[in-house]
Amino acid sequence: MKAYEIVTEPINPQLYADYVLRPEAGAVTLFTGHVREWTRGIRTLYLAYEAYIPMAEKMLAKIGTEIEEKWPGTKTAIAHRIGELKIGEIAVVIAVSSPHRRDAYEANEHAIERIKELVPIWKKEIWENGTEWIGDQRRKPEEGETP
Amino acid sequence: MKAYEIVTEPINPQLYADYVLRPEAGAVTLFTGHVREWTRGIRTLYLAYEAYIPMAEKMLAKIGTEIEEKWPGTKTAIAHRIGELKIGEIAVVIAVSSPHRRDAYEANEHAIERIKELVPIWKKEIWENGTEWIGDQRRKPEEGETP
Amino acid sequence: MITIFYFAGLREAAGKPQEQAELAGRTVNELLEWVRNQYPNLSLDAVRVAVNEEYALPEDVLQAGDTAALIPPVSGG
Amino acid sequence: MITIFYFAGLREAAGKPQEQAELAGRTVNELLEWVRNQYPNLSLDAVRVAVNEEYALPEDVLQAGDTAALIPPVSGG
Repeated sequence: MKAYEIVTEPINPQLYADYVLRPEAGAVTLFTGHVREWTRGIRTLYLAYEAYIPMAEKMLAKIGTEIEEKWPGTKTAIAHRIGELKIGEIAVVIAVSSPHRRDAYEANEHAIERIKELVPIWKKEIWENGTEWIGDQRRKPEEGETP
Repeated sequence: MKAYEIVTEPINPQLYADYVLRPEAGAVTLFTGHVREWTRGIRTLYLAYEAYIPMAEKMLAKIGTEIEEKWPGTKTAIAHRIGELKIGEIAVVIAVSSPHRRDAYEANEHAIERIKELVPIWKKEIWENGTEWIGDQRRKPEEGETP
Repeated sequence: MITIFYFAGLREAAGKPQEQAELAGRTVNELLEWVRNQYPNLSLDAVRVAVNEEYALPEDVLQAGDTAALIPPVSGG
Repeated sequence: MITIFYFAGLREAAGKPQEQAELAGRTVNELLEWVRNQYPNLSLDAVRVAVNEEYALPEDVLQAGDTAALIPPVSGG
């Protein structure tokens, strides 16, 4: 396990929570992002994630550094899974520990916002009647119709 | 396991995360509060928590209802441990699932704030040279000196 | 009869976790007065009273069989 | 020579995950121009370019041996 990693196997979130725990940490926040069955009224069968792995891991580590500068005393670990994921499975885990809880919540939420801006990972939604790479959220109906 | 409970054994946070997960939940936030070694410059050896158990469980459930009203679509589980806890051990776990992440963070943080206001649980800090019931944060030096 | 519970520092200062008292028909405020007389060195500042596991108001009236818990400032989490 | 990577929808539209091109000494902007000429129906709106795994500016100059990745809008999390 690395503190900032792209993985292909199911994520065990506890590993990341354990990694950030230290005697001076009073608070740990653990965020897990899961594959949702319904998005904008469309039923997802499963998702496929792809990443530019070396750059993605570098960007995750950059987010960690950013957080440790902005909220001194925090410690962060982040993993994102790629490949095919079923409904309910964990796509991303973010663990942050901190002496005080406020920082642990704020830093954790900052991490997921930055992941969505910065980290080269792409999600393809597979529905009953089509697939789509999600990215710019402007839907392209002709792609939406592709079987 | 109950959704809102006071427990005497070590807490397994994953149980509560699993409890709140549903196919429509895209986000799960899990907060764990841990026994910290250093507080206000004093080294804690361990903590002892006491609760008015039936009322505490009722208040935890009330916080859950409050959250589900304020952030519709969320699902919450909370456990607090009592008895003697060592450094690093989990005193409290809060799990919130939600279709969208913003609600999961906000609702989780609301839960810990409300626990600290409302739930009849008391913490006694045991240091090398004394003990103190924490509550009103006005320190009483004569109690602090008690061996 | 009503049952009174003491917790945390109050339990240690009172020297007991609970006791019974003839306070049916009296208010929560009168209960606090009674406790203050029994234990003059108990610090009741910022203590709340829960009747039957719900926070009560000072003017709420106690019924026979009620449990009244003295809740010092809480410190969970 | 520089190596160009295509990801996600761009990989599918280009029909390949990567290729090599003689673009050393050219800018990131010129690389995008080159890609646009090779694949007229590739949508390059909002595409960022990373050179050697760091986001690059349009005027950055490519060196021989660099890797240039076309990064369509990301959707992790």
